[in-house]
Amino acid sequence: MTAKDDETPSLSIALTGSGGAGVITAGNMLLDAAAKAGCYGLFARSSGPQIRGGEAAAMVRLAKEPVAAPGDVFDILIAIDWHNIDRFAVELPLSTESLVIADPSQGEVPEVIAASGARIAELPLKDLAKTVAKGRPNMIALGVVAGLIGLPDEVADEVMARALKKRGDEALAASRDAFALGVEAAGTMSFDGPDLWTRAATRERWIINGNEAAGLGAVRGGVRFVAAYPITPATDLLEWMALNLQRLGGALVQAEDELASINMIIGASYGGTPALTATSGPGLALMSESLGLAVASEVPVVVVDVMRGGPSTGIPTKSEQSDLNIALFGLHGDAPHLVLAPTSVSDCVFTTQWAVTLAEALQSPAIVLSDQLLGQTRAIVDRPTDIAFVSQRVTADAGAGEVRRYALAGGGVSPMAIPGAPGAQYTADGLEHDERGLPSSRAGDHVTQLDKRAAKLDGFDYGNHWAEIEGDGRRAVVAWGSSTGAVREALARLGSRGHEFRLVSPRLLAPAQPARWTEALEGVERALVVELNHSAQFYRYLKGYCDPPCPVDVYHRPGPLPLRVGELVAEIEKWSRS
Amino acid sequence: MTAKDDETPSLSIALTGSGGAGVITAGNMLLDAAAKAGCYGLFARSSGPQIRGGEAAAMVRLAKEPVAAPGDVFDILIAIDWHNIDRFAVELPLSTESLVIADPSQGEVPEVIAASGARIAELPLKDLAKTVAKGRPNMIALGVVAGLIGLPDEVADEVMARALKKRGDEALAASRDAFALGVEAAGTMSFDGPDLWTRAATRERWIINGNEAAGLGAVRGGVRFVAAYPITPATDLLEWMALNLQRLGGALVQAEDELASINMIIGASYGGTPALTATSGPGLALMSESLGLAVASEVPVVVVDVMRGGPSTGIPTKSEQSDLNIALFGLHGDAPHLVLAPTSVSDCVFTTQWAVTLAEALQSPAIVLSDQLLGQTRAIVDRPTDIAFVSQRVTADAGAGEVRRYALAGGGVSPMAIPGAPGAQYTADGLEHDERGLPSSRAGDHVTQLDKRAAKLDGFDYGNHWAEIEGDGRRAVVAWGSSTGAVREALARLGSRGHEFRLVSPRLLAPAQPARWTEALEGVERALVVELNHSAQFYRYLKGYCDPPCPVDVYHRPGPLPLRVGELVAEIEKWSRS
Amino acid sequence: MTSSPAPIPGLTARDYKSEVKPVWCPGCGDFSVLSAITKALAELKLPPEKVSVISGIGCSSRMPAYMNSYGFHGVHGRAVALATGLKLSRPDLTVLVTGGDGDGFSIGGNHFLHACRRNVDMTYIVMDNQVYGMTKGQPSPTTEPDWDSALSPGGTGLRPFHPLVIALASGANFIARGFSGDPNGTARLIVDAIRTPGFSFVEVLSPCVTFREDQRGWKKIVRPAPVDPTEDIGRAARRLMTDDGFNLGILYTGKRKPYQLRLDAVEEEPAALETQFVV
Amino acid sequence: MTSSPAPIPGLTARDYKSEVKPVWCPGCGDFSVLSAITKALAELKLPPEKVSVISGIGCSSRMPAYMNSYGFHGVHGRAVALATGLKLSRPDLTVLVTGGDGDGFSIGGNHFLHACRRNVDMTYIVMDNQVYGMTKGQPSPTTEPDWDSALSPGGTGLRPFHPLVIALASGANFIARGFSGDPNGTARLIVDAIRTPGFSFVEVLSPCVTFREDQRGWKKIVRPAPVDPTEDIGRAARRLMTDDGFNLGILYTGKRKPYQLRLDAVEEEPAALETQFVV
Amino acid sequence: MSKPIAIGSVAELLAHAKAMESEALERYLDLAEQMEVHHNPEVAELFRKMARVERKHVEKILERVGDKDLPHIPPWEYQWLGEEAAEAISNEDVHYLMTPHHALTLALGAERRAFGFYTRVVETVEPGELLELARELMEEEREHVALIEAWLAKVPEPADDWAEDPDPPLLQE
Ligand SMILES: Cc1ncc(C[n+]2csc(CCOP(=O)(O)OP(=O)(O)O)c2C)c(N)n1
Ligand SMILES: Cc1ncc(C[n+]2csc(CCOP(=O)(O)OP(=O)(O)O)c2C)c(N)n1
Ligand code: SF4
Ligand code: SF4
Ligand SMILES: [Mg+2]
Ligand SMILES: [Mg+2]
Repeated sequence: MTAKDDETPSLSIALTGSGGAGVITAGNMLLDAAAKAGCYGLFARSSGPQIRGGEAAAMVRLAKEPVAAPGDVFDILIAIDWHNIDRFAVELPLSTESLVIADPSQGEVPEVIAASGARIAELPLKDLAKTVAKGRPNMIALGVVAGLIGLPDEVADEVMARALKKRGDEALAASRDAFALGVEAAGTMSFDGPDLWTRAATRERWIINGNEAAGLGAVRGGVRFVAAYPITPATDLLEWMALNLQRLGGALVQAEDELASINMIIGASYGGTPALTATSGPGLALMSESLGLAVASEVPVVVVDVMRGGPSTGIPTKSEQSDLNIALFGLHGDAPHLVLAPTSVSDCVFTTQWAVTLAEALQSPAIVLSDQLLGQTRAIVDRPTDIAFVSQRVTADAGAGEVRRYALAGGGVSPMAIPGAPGAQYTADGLEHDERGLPSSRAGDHVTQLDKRAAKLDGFDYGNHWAEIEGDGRRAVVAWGSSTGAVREALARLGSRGHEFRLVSPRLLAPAQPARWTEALEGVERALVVELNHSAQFYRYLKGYCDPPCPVDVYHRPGPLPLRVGELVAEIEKWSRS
Repeated sequence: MTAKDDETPSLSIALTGSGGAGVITAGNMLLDAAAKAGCYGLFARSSGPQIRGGEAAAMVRLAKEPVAAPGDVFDILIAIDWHNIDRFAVELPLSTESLVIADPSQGEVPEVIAASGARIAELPLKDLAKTVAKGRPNMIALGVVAGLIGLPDEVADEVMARALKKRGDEALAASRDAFALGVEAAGTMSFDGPDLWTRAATRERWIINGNEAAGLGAVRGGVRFVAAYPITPATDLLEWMALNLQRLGGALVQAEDELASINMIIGASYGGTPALTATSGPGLALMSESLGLAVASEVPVVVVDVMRGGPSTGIPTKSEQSDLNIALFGLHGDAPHLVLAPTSVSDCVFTTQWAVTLAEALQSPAIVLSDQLLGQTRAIVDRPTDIAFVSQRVTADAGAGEVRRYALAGGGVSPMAIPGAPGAQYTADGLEHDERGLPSSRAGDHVTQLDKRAAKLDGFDYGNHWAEIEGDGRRAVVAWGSSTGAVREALARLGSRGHEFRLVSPRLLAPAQPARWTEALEGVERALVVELNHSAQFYRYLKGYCDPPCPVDVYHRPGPLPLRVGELVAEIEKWSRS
Repeated sequence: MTSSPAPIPGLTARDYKSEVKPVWCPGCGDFSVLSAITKALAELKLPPEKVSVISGIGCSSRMPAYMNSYGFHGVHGRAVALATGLKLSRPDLTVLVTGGDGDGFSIGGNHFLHACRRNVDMTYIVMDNQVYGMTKGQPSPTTEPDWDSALSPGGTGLRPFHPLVIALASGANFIARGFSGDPNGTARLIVDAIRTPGFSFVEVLSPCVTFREDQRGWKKIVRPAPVDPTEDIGRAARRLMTDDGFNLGILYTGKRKPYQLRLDAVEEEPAALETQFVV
Repeated sequence: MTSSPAPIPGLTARDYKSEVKPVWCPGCGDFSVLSAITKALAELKLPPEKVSVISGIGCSSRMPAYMNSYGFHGVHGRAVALATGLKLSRPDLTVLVTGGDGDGFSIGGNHFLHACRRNVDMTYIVMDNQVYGMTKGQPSPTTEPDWDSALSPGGTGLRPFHPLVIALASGANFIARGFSGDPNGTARLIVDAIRTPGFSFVEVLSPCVTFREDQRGWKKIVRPAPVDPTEDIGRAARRLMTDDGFNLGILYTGKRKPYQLRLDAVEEEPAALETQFVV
Repeated sequence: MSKPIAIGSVAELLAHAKAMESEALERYLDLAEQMEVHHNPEVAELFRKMARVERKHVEKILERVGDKDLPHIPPWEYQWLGEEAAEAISNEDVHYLMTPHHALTLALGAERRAFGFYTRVVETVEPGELLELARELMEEEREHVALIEAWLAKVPEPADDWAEDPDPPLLQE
């Protein structure tokens, strides 16, 4: 068993291979089976630039407790082949306690792997596969892993049966046979891992990725209209919506570009239908002019930005938290709006639902900063709880006398007439306007409307949802979005070594919450911001918008590699001695 | 004479009227004549939303010393009519010492004007005009003003002759007659103003507005290609360029939209021609995706953002400093680039020229934050000095062996091959890439290229140009862009009351200059940021990117009204007692 | 407000106008387009609250504020996209888009193309004055190549964009040209446009008297199209391709089914989607 | 690298290819388009350094990296605008734009329209596979209405965009259709396109074997256009309007003068502009 | 069916022969590269082997050419019977999971096309030096066909699920 005593008992397994080797499928099946066997876990993947037949790595982490970050090292690496392994070797950290299973027909274990000092076991996966009719090496590999980690046979069988239902009995038999061969082969290897199997889950468990979770949150929040233009890594979210909205009496429209998609959702929302789009950095940039329109005309819309490596086209398939600046400040003029970030894969449900609710209640655009890591990591999680938010869009009743669309009453939220309501007609406008919505360039109207739009966001009571705050140390670590998972686990590990830390993970990033930030850091001696970008964006933001009650430091680096728990433990330890 | 002893001796004159009253023409002529008579001054205008025949105010300030902000109150207001005067009455502050000249045929002096307690003199402008063949009330008004302020006759005559050259002798004679009637009428009024006439200017004087000045700076910097889409208040800059580039062997292309214009200039610059576009907030927002491309592919381009009131379409004809955030942070991903702001109308020449030079030398996009106030104010200024910057684009020599477009050497600036150079072919890319420009998603390449792009900007020696720093008080006022002028004059006024202040006006806004900011505030007890926007954007930026050596406060408010010297004197005095 | 006689009672064009006074230059063709639109709506007896008028930025795009229906004065070039979102999610509303040649064919060109193709049931009225009025007289895509202006001294040298041909080529279902000088004729075109399902495009020649004085002469040039509207796309193409821009009337009507979302299909609750995630 | 024989010496198509190995799926039509382009350049004997290949984002837009000329892999949809700036300021270069149907006709539709209209001397080659390859198979503007995909379950229901008609309607000066399965014929079209002054548009049917397996069957459907290229725009319009998308060859050539800037007019120094400001 | 062939001289025929072999060589190199990028080493090596063979053919043709001046023929004016140089495999016919059997089948098709091409020349041209040369080249191709046939016979047929990839395509930019 490789996990040190202070580590969350878990197992990290990587399968690599290329050109149709099927490691992604095998990885997914491993996660599915493990979930059935009662454990938590994650599945992420990495691949080369080819659309088809490229090199790929399936990276699975299984644990008794919920986990939200990759393990520090892989306990098992099973390679169907080694093609271009050096391209993502850095994503596959190994230690001397790791077990590497290699097919000798694929040549020597590459130096980048061997250098780790991991134990190497040879297994002729390809040849073995040939001994089974229609046998595939990936199923043998799955069997090997199952055998090594003691995955109960019946769950693997269940999963294979489900996955191969469409392909027929023959395919299923072939898989079963190959799997059995793998299990058998595992018997010849020594491996010592934690026992993770407790079949009886107390609560309902889901397997979901952040993109699906955001989609579910959106429809829970009431979204019934989506217009979008595909872009990695947001496309899966859109595809999920396209299929699932149909069942709810909603629909998705593929727009000609992002300029169209943002305007389409503004149009739909103006018409009374809660509306959303999803995109990534380049698309968000294109939307910024019209997001300003939503601010000025006070039309609620939600934009989910599934962040990827930037700038420009950047690294489309990898994660980074570098769109914070554009999300906060990318609109011209003084344009207050909402920015939120989900703190985990399953929190994508809650945060997106909350974003829709807030947008509707505050008649404001909301940007949700998810990222590739959250969006495309499949995680085993406890069923996210149902929340029914009470607030909703305030609409103008027909015939309630003169309706001033941009009236100053109501803490800045003015009742919004929905087309069709008689007697309440108005013209929504992106020009500065007076309370009735008529264009005005008067200083008085400008300042009152600017005040109103800022005040409605600043004055709202966001309750406890604004952040996750855990622990009670004299030192605090502040993380946001997908970094939260790795930080939480790092703090837990440090906690079990006797160092207590406070975790502050704000879910609501804008409007700035200086009072809450200060309160969250009350009694803290020193705080450390952790984020995955090159220019320490949240750290700068915090300093600019708040006078923190304690000195604040930052640990940040760009993607594409996700933050690792071990890395953070080391950094935080170093920092806590400072 | 209305100016108090501590005030810069100056005269503020407003002419109002509508529907072809010709107040703008008269105002311009007043400025031209005053310039010939040896004084400094400014001309700004304000008008209603109509394209033609709307109400308008010509606002002129004349002074012995250079001035950069409107006067606190108008000494003379001459109204050809009062149509919709309440729309911009707030722009026309008056005091009991002001002289208001009104045509009784236009009805009572409106309450908004009369309430100031100003002296009212009646003059039947329209009727008088009828007494002259083809006489126009605006020329009578001009004559009145000239008479009141003692403008030497011959300069007015020179200016009329030039302005009316094309319209023929009859028109000129009519104007002269009307003007003379005005001068005569002035003789019947009492007015006591400073004597500003010293015909012998020691240095060459220009009349120029900030849009022309930015254009001149651009061509001095080497710009020979402009692609743009018209937008208020940047259109005049473009029109100036269209005409003047022709004489330099350059050209302007009208693009189909801002997405096209930014890409066209990136294309031209990639081909070796320094290139620029000008726009305002909505256009800048549309350009942000492709500005990221310029960052990632390291292609120099310059974007002049002539800011107007925001957000969204906002207040297109009025000034505001509210695009700082989008200029600094509007790009997705970590995308370091240059942001500069001219500190006065005539500094638009220098700052734009410097921006072009820096962009070229650093292979980076540069955003120049001008605004409507700078862009459209015509000012009498000393001839801006010629500066020949030495740095320029580093190009790759043909045949110099292997050319790595994005090589890490040279402080981050890599020689750039220009299409046509044999043997140095490469592909510029917005995807993350390695040193050769080949797409790469490796962590190593990503971090080195991010480092390189940040380092080339951070490591450059910007010399003294980065800011204007004046005075030596224990308290400092930090202003940027068009606010500088009003702050400078306010500090001068306070200075003459014995309060010394330091003025810090950074011209280089990004990359952030924490060391220089700190140095500039060395020895200062407390600093005040002054800016014209709703959310205190520069103040937040300063705090986020620097640990100032002293407490920093802020005075900020949105447009559309420009900051006034008296307003600032009051605010700064109040603050300095804090 | 100066005293003025009360409007005629009953549902007339005036009931579709708002209290807001247009800032347009006197003589601008857009006044007549406003008349034409309101007359058309009165003729169709559409309750004002069931009509939404969407626009971008430009003189012509100021239209919504002058009407008593719902309106959205959006950003430059994006009106058609905004209207698409509205109409798709609110098929019960009558959606009009109004704007200018710069807004629609320059910055908004892509949405125009795709709206024709998408064929959502709405009516797009472009007040074509072959100039950017609002920004003080720059050439638009429909401007003649030799029209001199400060931004393009000596003219652009570019072939004018032919909106009707593009509309046809990209799939608009109803294509007509009107002239502001004939508001009643234009009202008729708008009535037909609204009645025809799918994306209807009406170009209205609407002089800009301030920057294109010469357009005051249009009234002498325009004429009814010499042949009847056609449903044959090939013939229409040939005819429009050689059209001089001054033939008025309906030039093409198609029978393509409008694009609609199936919003009323199933109406499950979001909870029903959860089974897909359960382990 | 395993040992392999050296390529033939001399200026051949291969000299226009770079050392970078394409990431395209084996079988993708884009390989043949690369061949066709490099053959065309070899035929024209253009020095590689005098050629610039500009693209946006998409599988097809990866082209520049695979060529030994200058290249720019810009952002999605903006290649034509980028190329316009380059060519206008550097008339001495041969400028090609390469990309896909999504890049060019969806997000890039407006630049396509205006590039045709502007008629700058360059050649735009679109590898049309009627799908977004790079983002895993979503419908593009040229996709059939009933093509099922995850983003548009059951199909979009939209009329496909007809690039050649739009090119004609908006003023392209040379319009042709090629097929990747015939790289030599396509090379010929590209040679003619480059030689023809003004904006030349070449649509190359280029199968996406990964998301549109069915397109492997295109080779059986394509055929040379049954009639000769025409210069008559009305006839061309009618012909293209009813074209089924599989006629290969040059379909239209015009004689419109390309748009150029007068960059060599006067060459004064900036100082000469200053007199206009002097008091 | 097949279009007439207009080859009027030895030089023209040699130009065709050279183009045919060198395009085949280039194509095999390209395809080998494609297979390497898509991790099909077996087929990649096979294509490289084919390239080596073609390289020899090119050399042989070059020997025949000696210092003769060959006419320049634009790519589209070669008299191939199909779209491409007769002996080149079409880019469109490959698949990343293809087996050696597929590869050899394609190679065989190519050799057969080459043979067919020369056969057609032989049928079309007047007797003389040109015909002699055409016949010689035809015979050579006949040998190549036989060679590949023999080779193909030794390679196992692909399984019926050879094209199956359990994993979905990977999304990019
Ligand atoms: C993104 C953006 N770019 C530019 C502008 C400036 N602008 C406003 S209206 C307009 C052109 C209007 O022309 P047109 O649509 O023909 O309307 P018209 O005024 O002629 O009726 C322009 C360029 C803007 N508001 N937004
Ligand atoms: C602004 C922006 N939106 C979306 C994307 C995602 N994207 C990349 S390529 C592509 C479509 C490519 O389709 P096509 O141009 O037909 O090229 P193909 O891959 O089919 O050759 C999309 C939507 C992007 N890179 N940038
Ligand atoms: S500028 Fe032209 S388009 Fe605008 S209102 Fe005046 S006449 Fe009409
Ligand atoms: S996905 Fe389609 S278009 Fe892209 S490389 Fe593969 S086959 Fe070509
Ligand atoms: Mg117009
Ligand atoms: Mg495509």
